[in-house]
This record gives sequence, structure tokens and C-alpha cells, in this order.
Amino acid sequence: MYERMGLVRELEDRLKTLVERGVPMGPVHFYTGQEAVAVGVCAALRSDDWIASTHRGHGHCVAKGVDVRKMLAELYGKSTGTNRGKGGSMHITDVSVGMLGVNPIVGMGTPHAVGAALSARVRGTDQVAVAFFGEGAASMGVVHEAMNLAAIWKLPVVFVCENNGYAQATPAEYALACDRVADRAAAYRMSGVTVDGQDVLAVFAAADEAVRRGREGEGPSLVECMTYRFHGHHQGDDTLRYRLADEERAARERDPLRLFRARLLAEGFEAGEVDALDAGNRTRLDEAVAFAEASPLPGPEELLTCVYVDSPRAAGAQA
Amino acid sequence: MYERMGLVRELEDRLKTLVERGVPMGPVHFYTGQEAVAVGVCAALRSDDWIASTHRGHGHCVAKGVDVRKMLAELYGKSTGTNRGKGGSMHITDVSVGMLGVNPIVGMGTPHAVGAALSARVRGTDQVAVAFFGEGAASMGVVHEAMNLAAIWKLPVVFVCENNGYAQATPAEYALACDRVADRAAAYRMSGVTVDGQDVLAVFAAADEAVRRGREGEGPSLVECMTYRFHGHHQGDDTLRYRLADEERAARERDPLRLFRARLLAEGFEAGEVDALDAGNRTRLDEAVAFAEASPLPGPEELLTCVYVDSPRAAGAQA
Amino acid sequence: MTVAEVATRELTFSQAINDALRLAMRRDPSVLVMGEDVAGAAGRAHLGLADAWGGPLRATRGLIGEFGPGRVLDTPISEMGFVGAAVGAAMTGLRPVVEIMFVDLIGCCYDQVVNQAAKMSYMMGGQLKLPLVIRTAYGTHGFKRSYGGGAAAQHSQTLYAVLAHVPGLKVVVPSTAYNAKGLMLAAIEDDGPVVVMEHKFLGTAAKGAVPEGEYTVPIGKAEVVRRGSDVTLAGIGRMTHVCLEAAEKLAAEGTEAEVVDLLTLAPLDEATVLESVARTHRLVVVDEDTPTASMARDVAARVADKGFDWLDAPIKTVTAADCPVPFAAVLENLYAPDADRVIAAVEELF
Amino acid sequence: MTVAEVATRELTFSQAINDALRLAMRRDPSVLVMGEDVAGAAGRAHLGLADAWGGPLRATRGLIGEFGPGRVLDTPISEMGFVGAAVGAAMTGLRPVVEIMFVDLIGCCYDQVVNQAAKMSYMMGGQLKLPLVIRTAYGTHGFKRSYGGGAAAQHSQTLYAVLAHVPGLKVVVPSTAYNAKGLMLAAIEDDGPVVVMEHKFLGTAAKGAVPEGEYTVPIGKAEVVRRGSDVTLAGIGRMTHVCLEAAEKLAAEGTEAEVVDLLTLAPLDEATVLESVARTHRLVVVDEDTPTASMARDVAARVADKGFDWLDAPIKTVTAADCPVPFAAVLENLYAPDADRVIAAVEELF
Ligand SMILES: Cc1ncc(C[n+]2csc(CCOP(=O)(O)OP(=O)(O)O)c2C)c(N)n1
Ligand SMILES: Cc1ncc(C[n+]2csc(CCOP(=O)(O)OP(=O)(O)O)c2C)c(N)n1
Ligand SMILES: [Mg+2]
Ligand SMILES: [Mg+2]
Repeated sequence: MYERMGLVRELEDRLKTLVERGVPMGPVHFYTGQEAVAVGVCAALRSDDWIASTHRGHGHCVAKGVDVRKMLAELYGKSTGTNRGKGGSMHITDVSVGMLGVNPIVGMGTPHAVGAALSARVRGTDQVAVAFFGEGAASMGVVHEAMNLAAIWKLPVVFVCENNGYAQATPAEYALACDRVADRAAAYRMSGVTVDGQDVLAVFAAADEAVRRGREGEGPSLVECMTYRFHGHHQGDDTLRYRLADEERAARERDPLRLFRARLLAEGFEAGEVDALDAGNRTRLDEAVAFAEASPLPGPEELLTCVYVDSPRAAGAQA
Repeated sequence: MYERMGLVRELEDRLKTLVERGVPMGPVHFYTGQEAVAVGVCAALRSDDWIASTHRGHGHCVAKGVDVRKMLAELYGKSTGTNRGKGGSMHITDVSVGMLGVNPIVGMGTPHAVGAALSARVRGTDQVAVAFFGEGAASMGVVHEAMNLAAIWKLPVVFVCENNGYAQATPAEYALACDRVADRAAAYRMSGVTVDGQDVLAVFAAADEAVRRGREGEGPSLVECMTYRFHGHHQGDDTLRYRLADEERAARERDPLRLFRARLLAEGFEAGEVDALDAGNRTRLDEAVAFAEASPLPGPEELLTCVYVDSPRAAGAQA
Repeated sequence: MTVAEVATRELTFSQAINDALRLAMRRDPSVLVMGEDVAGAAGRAHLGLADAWGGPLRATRGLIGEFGPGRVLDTPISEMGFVGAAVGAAMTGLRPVVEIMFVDLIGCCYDQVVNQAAKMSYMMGGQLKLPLVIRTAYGTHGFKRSYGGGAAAQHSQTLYAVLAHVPGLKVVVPSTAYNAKGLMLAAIEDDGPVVVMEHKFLGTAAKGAVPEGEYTVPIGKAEVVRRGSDVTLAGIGRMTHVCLEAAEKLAAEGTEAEVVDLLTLAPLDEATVLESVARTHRLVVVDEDTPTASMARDVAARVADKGFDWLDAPIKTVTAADCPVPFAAVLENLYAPDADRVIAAVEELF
Repeated sequence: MTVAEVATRELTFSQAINDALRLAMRRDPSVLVMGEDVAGAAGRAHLGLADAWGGPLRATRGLIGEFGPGRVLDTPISEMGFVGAAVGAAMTGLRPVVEIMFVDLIGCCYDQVVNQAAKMSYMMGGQLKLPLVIRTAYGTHGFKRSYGGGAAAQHSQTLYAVLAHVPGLKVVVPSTAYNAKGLMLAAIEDDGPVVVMEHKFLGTAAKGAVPEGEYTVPIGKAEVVRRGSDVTLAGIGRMTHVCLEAAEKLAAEGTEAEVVDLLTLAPLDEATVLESVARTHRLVVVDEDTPTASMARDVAARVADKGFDWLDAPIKTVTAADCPVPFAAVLENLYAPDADRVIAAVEELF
């Protein structure tokens, strides 16, 4: 898990430098600071389980096993990217590893997880689907509709709310008419827990129990992870216009990576072993950036491919 | 209140006969059986307070004081109708008495009540707005969005859920992942109560307290009224395909009108006085039907009037 | 295959849809049907109550009896949520047929339809199939009444223009029981999202011979349903019948109209329309939707570009009035195109 | 009044919108602004934090300072709910200006816009005013990049066709700082619902002289922004600038193009377009929206009907590609119309 968390951190740090160096990647919503959530949750999943993501999805992708080389290529708009360069940061998808898509329309990924869980039920598998959403998304009606559907159908869905305290520049205490998003689980006869989202083991434990419940036919659960977004909403956002410096400092004190590293060392791991993991991640990213930069741009003909799903029997597919 | 309840009943009975006689009125959703809810709630309101209604809105209209003559004329598609014959049963509106519209897109009226309450706040009045919605509408995300908005802004809104057990042919126990819709109030830091919707005094008491709270700046409330729809979802709906005859019989035993009448008599009113009210209502409806039938149909030029709100300064208004 | 080869029987449009769904569900266990009261009385089989509605037009009645509640799902009233769930199911191996009761309700789930379903193949670089069918009812009554009213502004719309506008969605509008079944089977076979628009009035009014067994009517192909040399009338859904009615009356006056049934709005079969106009040199497009940014004007504009040299007269469009649908029957009667308005438009071309 | 009469200063498009909102709010206490982060840092004034964003394009920055949180409302992420609340407020005496951050989000509140706001005046028989303004940002970047990417399929759309399609809504698309302020003030004065489309790129890129004080640019009127005798180029929003750029290049080659800035899409000023075509006998409509059931084809169809006899050549439309907006810069560069594509279309007409 530490390695995965480090990989997310390394990825976002690289992207940040690249973006600040002026590499155009469109809007990028850095996951930095929330690594323990994605990694802790996905550690509880099998590779054939599904996740539906948010606009802030890089961490979810890495945690579910999407290849960072393909991610980088996607962000460079290259044809070797996860989405052939057609989607970019806000649409990274890799169904082969159960990653159903970064989704920048707030809340709209949650019913996709419900549908995936329904698919598992109908096809008779024991797969589980996770729906990530932010505390800001908790105000979107579709999230409630998704929870109600999952609950009445007792589907294996784990709703994971990443409560980082802000939706753009809007504080959660202003936008949410409840103290904890987890309190809303009761409105759907779901179990709801709130955990320290900076403690990857706490997240894992809560997710693991929720996944078990889903797999064993006990229906959906809601896990709220209290976390913090270390950078701006996306590049160029000045967080100090809506967050106090003290609050940011305190939050950075609870860096999930450093906390976990300390814990590993306390439990007897060698600093060297841990450093090796970090080094490995740096190499991975060096390779990924090199791969992305060396990859070819999509050709002009790609503008009009994939508009329709290829469909031999349907004339339109040729359009 | 008894008189108003009787007027609703009389109206719906007349409409039922007319519709069954083949008078085309489009889809009509009879309010019969739920009279105590609309009348009990509106009795707690001032005439300058507002209500936002549902597709099953005739009772709300009468309770808020819309003229039954204009309602009948509207249902006949006459130009003397509340909406000049352009709206019909599913759109009856009379802003002059605070009736913001029957609204057949399930749940969509609820944010209108939030907006009306916001208007009261901004204009510095102490008006209150009621949002009626069915238990089926409780699954619509917009209802949750409306509740969250009213709650964070502490607006004078009373959310009234008419739980008649069914949404078309779908039983509430199937569609709702909660035992009581009122349980969901907690998710928005609102007070939520469930009352006997067949007991007009119980409804009034709960509504009165919720209205007081709103008027005194204590924010929104949710009042769930347990009631029953005596007829089909709309004309032509065979309720016995989804409701047991015994259940219907038992529900009819608790006819809100008969219950209230018995109570009045028990409290010493003369049967004669009560009968006189019924008789008065019958006369009102005789007049209303006569008025509607005698009223002129809209002229062909009405097809294209009112498309835009008339707006002297805007060229488009002339379109 | 042709209709002649196999046994046929008289079915209504809605029965034909039902037949298509049943056959597809029998052949493919991944096909499921979901929507509000597609069955009805959900969860009450133990009380001897089931299949209370079978959908607003009864097109799904009987399916739950054969396939059970696991594949015929009644949904709570939450279009965004359950259409989104259908999208998620289609992403993960199912072929859902989801019903939006009336197209008027598209505003309650528009994002899932036009931002999610429509764009996924493209946004995701073609890495997944999205075999999703969205069924929805549209349109005004189609028969005149002297007083009273209809379903008014929020339950009578056509609106397919706001679906066809968005790249990635296929939009089909059957006009007969025969092509309703064939297009529905083609839509279910299609590996991408297809919207099937079912006219409220045709659902029960359009009866016709329907072959037993499976057959498809190709998506993306228009059909010339009447030959004529003087003018082309292009119709959509119920309007095709209005065009045919007008054509008969025009024939009596000596004008031979060719009638093209568009059948698919996206991707539109431009070629068939252009070929017809090349023969007739005149075009009237008839559309039950409102005029601004409509399919009627879309078809007219394509011909004004690619068929200009064949045209001997202006291109006319006959559409719904440019206003919401009025309740009063006397006004609703004036709202949608009818044969007389089509004939009047044709007469302006000579 | 004319620009000459009063002092003017150089403002960006977004600053001009800001100016309009400020003036309207000063004059009329019933005008309020609401939307996601129209201010930002909501509820934190006591911590010395306020007005953190001022909207995605900063068009509302500074308003909360002057008018306070009672009239500048940050909303949670719930478009259907807060647009619905704006509708309810407009029904009951306020004049809300509500922001939908990007038109791509219209799918999250489409019912409140097209079924509620648009239809109320008609459905209710004209008994109420609905003075609602909906502001929303649209469009792709408008500048070419060699690699990397843009905002992709769900944050770059234009989509005004799906708003203009619905009777009852007025839809305006300003193209300059001057008409942005004038149309915004006209929209706020209008007693019915008006959608104001603000192009992301013009927001900061379009600078121009803007008069101080209040003035309106009439809704429902197009403007001839360049005179020419050979061909009419009809543009919308940013496309008007593309048309002007094309016109300059064409002039160099000896073709004089007249450029009409449509400004209002609904109700469309058909007359101005027809008058221009009567002079030039040729028409190219340029639209950043996707082609099917688009405003480009709407305008073309109106002229193919009412202006047919003046036409010397086919009517061309130059629109966005018929696909979702791709991320990769090399593909996005091919997506929206540019001067070269407009010129190529014009050259086909001679
Ligand atoms: C439906 C919708 N409304 C608004 C936006 C603009 N937007 C993008 S991200 C965001 C904030 C989301 O906050 P939250 O859910 O807490 O996620 P976080 O950014 O904190 O990870 C907003 C308002 C959007 N993309 N979709
Ligand atoms: C958004 C939406 N979905 C579906 C419908 C079709 N419909 C009309 S009424 C209704 C049932 C509403 O149930 P409930 O809210 O309980 O009100 P009731 O009919 O019981 O009074 C449905 C599904 C609609 N009008 N709007
Ligand atoms: Mg957040
Ligand atoms: Mg109900």
C-alpha cells in the first residue's frame, strides 16, 4: 500500500511540475493529500471489482492498477494513452482493471457503480462496485438516488465519500446541512461510518468490512473518509483565499504518506526498504514521462473515430 | 376546515363522474382520500404564504383558496379557467392566492418553495412556503437538493410528504429504503415528524408548529402525513392489480371526512349544521360546472399568446 | 428477410415492442428491462399481485411473468439514478433496455443520456461497448376533440431534436408495428446507446402485420413508403402517417407526392432524402417537434446545401407550433401538423 | 443612447458582465446573484476570507463585497435544486441571476430550465412574470496548441441549440464586451427567462470600449457588423470573430463578405439575415455547436424557405465536428470552425 500511495504522490508531484512548466494538460485536479483513501479502499478490492471515480481521479486510477505510463500519455494527448488521447485527465478510464472512469460531472459516477453492482447480481458473480464521491457531491440529488437504488436492491456497492472539507472554494460546513455525510446513510438503511482518511489502515479496515458486506449479499455501505486536499482545486487555484494558513499547516502535518511511513518504521521496517519503494516510484515516473513524450500524437483521422461504438449490424456505426 | 375538506371531496366526485361520462380533461389525479392533508396544512397558512404542489394538486388548490369555478373552467379548457385553459389539471395555478402551481414533473415543485422562501427572506417579509410532495417523489434527487438548500439557508419552508403508500403501482415499501420519509429530515438537520394524515387536526397541529418555526426564523421542517389514495392513480387505473381489497376497505374505514364529521358531532355540532356545509359545497360545484360549461373556449389566436412574458423593453416579447 | 417468408399476425405498435423485448430476452440473458412500473406492484408477488401496469403503454406487460423480477426491474422515481444505473450496467456486461416514461422527463436524466451514455465510447477512446437502449414515449394525441383537453405542456412533447443534437446517440423513431419491432431488435443488438421514440398515439393506434421471430430494420436507413414524382414529403414517426394522408388527398388533385419515412434521426440517412429530392425537385419536411433547431430544419438545411441544384422551389417545413403544448383541445388541435397544413405547404411550391 | 454620449473605458467581456450585474443590483434590490462560488469561501467572512473565486471567469468577483451574502449566494453543488430555487424566487418577486458554471452542466438542471422556467408563462396563462436570468459559460479554447489538451468532452460544449429549441426561453450570445453588458442588462430587465451564453475564451480575450452607466442591447435583434456585397456570413458568439477574420482574408482575395452577428438565437432575428441574403445572394452560417439539429441548420432552413428566390448558390454551414470534443490539442484544433474552414466554404459558392 505504501508503494501505491507513493506512486500517486510521485505522479501528482510530476504533473504539478509539468503543468507549472507550461505543459498544457487541461484542468488537472491533483489528488495529493488524499492518497490513503484511494489506496486504502482499493486494497480491499479484487482486480475484477469496479470503481467509479470523480473529477479528482488520478489516485483512484493508480490505486486500481491503471498503468501510469498510459496515464501520462493520456495527459499528453497521445494515442498511446488510456483513452487514445481523447479523454484526458477528467476522463481516464481503464475497464480492463475495473476502473469505470474519472467523471467530472459531479456525482454522476455514483449510479454507474450501482449499475455495475446490478450487473454482478444479474450475471451471478460476486463482484463489488465502489462509488467515490466528494463531500461537495453529497449535495447532488443523483448521489441520493444512487444510494436509494443500491439500498432497495441490496446491491454490493460501497459509497466512499472523500470529505476533504471543500468543494472548490466552498467550505463543507456551509454547503452540507449535516455534521457528517455518514449520518445520511441512515436515510437509506445503510451502515455509515466516518474514518480518518489520512490513516490508510483505518480506511482499509472500514472498506474491507464494507466490501465483505457487499460480497456476502448484505447490501451497500457508506464510508466517509476525512481527508484534505493539499493543493488547489486545480492548477492556478489560490487556496489561501478560502483556507487559513494555519489550517493548511496542520493538515500537512497529517500527511498520509509520512504517517504511514512512520508507522512502517515503528513496526520494524528498515528506512532503506521504504526508501527503495520511493526510488522505484521515481523510476516508474521517469519512464512514464519518457514514454508519454516519445509517444505519437493521434492523427487527424482520429477526430471522427469511436463516435459510435462499432456495431456491425447497425448502419450508423459506419457514420 | 370541514367545509374545505368537503369541497375538495365534492370537486373530485364531480370530476370523476364527468370524466367517466366522457368529458375529456386529460389525465386527472384525484385527491380523494387525502383531503385532511391539504386542508390541515393550508389552515396553518396565511393567504400570502405560498404552496408548491404536485401532480395530485386539486386538493392543494382548493385548500389554498383557488376558486373552484375557475378550476372547473380550466379543466374544461375554457378561457375563464385559472390558466386560460392552457394548463389543465396538471398545471392549475393561482399566484394571487399563493398557489404556485400544480406540477406534474415529480419533485420539481419543491425547489420552487425554497425559492419563494428565499424571496421572503430577501424582501424582508415573514411569509412561509410549503412544498408538497408524495412519498414516491421522496426518491427524486431534487427533493433532497431542495431540503439541503432550505436547511443551510435556514429558510421558512415546510416540506409536507403525503405518504399514500403508492407511486402509481409501486408500493412505498419497495421504493423507499427507509421506514419513514420523516427519518430523512435528520440528514438535513431538520425536525421531522410523521402524523396521521387522515386526522385533519393532527395534520394542522404539526403544520402549525412547522409554520411557526419557519416564521420565527428557525428554518425548515419536514412533516410526513400517512394517508391513502381512494381512487386509481388517475382515471382508468385498476388499483386492485397492486392493492389488496382488504387494504382498500380498511383504508376507506378511515375516511378523513367521516372521521372529522364524527368528531364534530361528538363535540356537539348539530348534524344539521354539518349537512348544511355539505349542501353548500354541492351548490358551489353545481355553479362551478354550470360556469365552466357556459364559459367560452379560447380563440385560435390564444395558441401563440403568453409564450414569452410580456416585456416592453425586450424585442423578443413581441414574437 | 422479407415479411412474406414467415408467419405474421396483426399486432399493435406496443405489442410489437413487447414481442421484440420478449424475443431478445429469451435469446440473451444479459438483456434486462427497467423503469417505473415496467411491471408494477413490485415486491407483491407473494400477495398474488404482479405486473400491475406493464409500462404506461403496456409495452412491457407480461415480461415479468416470463423473466422474473431479476430481469424486469421496477424503479423508484429517480430518472437520473436509474438511467445512470443502466449506463453502469451497460458498461459492465449487460444490455439494459431502460424506459423513461415520457420524453418530457428527459430533463430529469439529461446528463446521463447526453454527457455520459452518448460520449463514453468517444471519451474513453473506444475501449468499451455501451449496449444501452432507452425507450421513451412522445407526442400529442393525434386525434381531434371538440373541448376539454389533453396532457398539456409537460406530458405531450416530442423533443427528439435535443437528443439527436448530441453526437454519439442513435435516435430512431418507428412509425409502424413492423418497423417498431425491427428497430427495437436492431437497437438491442447495437453495441452503443440507442434511443427508441415511441409515439403515445401510435402505441395503440398503429396496428399491422408483424412477422413472428426475430428480424431487424436497419438503424440509419430511411424508407420511401410512397412513390411520387412531384414533391417529396419527409415524415418522422406519426408524421409519416400524416404525410401519407396528405399524399392521398394531393393525388386526388393530381399531385403525386413521394413520402420518405426518416425512421432514424441520428445518424440521418441523408442519401435517401437527397435521391428523392433529385427526382421530385421539391421538399416538405413534416415534424411534430417545435421548429427552432429542429430535425425538420436540419433536414431542410442539408438539402439546401447538398441538393440545392435539384430544387425548383423553396423548402418548406411543417412543424408543431412554436409554443408549449396547450391543454385546451381547441388549441391542441391547432398545435401539431395535420394533412391540411402539409397540403397547404405543398401548394405553396407550385 | 449611443456610445459617443458617455465616458467609456476598456473592459474585458467578463468585466463588462460584472459591470452590468453591479449596476442592476444597485438600482434594483430584487436582483440577486446565485451559483457555485459566485463569491467563494462562503460563511468565512469572520475569518477574513471572502470572495475567493467570484465565479469561474471572475465575472461576479467583488459583488459580495458591495451587496453582501444576502444577495450574492454561493450554492452547494445541486444545479436542479438551486436553479429551481431561482425559478421559485422569480415567481415570487425577485429577479435572480443564476449561474450554471458551464453549459455542459445543463443536463443536471434541464427540467427546471426547459420544463419549468421556459413554459410557466404559457402553461399558467400569462398570470405571472418570471424575471430569471441564467448565465452560463460555453465553448472550446479558441486558440491552437501543439500538444497536451483542453477541457474535453464534458467541459467544452456549446449546446445552445438544446435551449433555443424550447419555446419560451430567450437565448442570447454576446460577442463583445459592449454587447455583453448591454444584453445582460436587457436580460435582467426582461420579465421572462433569458439565458445568457458567455464564451469561456471571449470572457478574458474580448476587450473593448464599454460605456459607463446603464444601456441595453435589444434582445431579438441581430447586427450587421461588416458590410459586403458578395456573401453573407452569419456568426454566433466567438464565431462572429471567426467570420470577421475570414472576411478580411476574403477581401484580400477580392470577395466582400457581409457579416451578421446573430446575438439572439431565440427569438431569432430572421429579418436581418434575410435582408442581408437579399443583397448578397449567398449564405454561410458559422456555429461552434455540433451540426445535427443545430442553430446553423435552423438559420439555413429559414433562408431556404423564405429567401430561396434570392439564392444564387447552396447554403453552407460551418459547425463543430459531429463528435464529442476531443481532449488532445491536435484533435481539438480541428474541432471548432476557424477562418480557413469558413473561407473554404465560401469558395465553394463561386
Ligand atoms: C454537476 C457539476 N456541478 C459543478 C461542477 C464544477 N465543479 C467541478 S469539481 C467541483 C467541486 C467538487 O467538490 P467535491 O465533490 O467536494 O470534490 P473535491 O473537488 O473536493 O475533490 C465543482 C463544483 C461540475 N463539474 N459538475
Ligand atoms: C420525474 C417524473 N417521473 C415520473 C413521472 C410519472 N409519474 C407521475 S405521478 C407518479 C407517481 C408519483 O407518486 P407519489 O409521489 O407518491 O405521488 P402520488 O401519485 O402517490 O400522489 C409518476 C411516477 C413524472 N410525472 N415525473
Ligand atoms: Mg471536497
Ligand atoms: Mg404516493
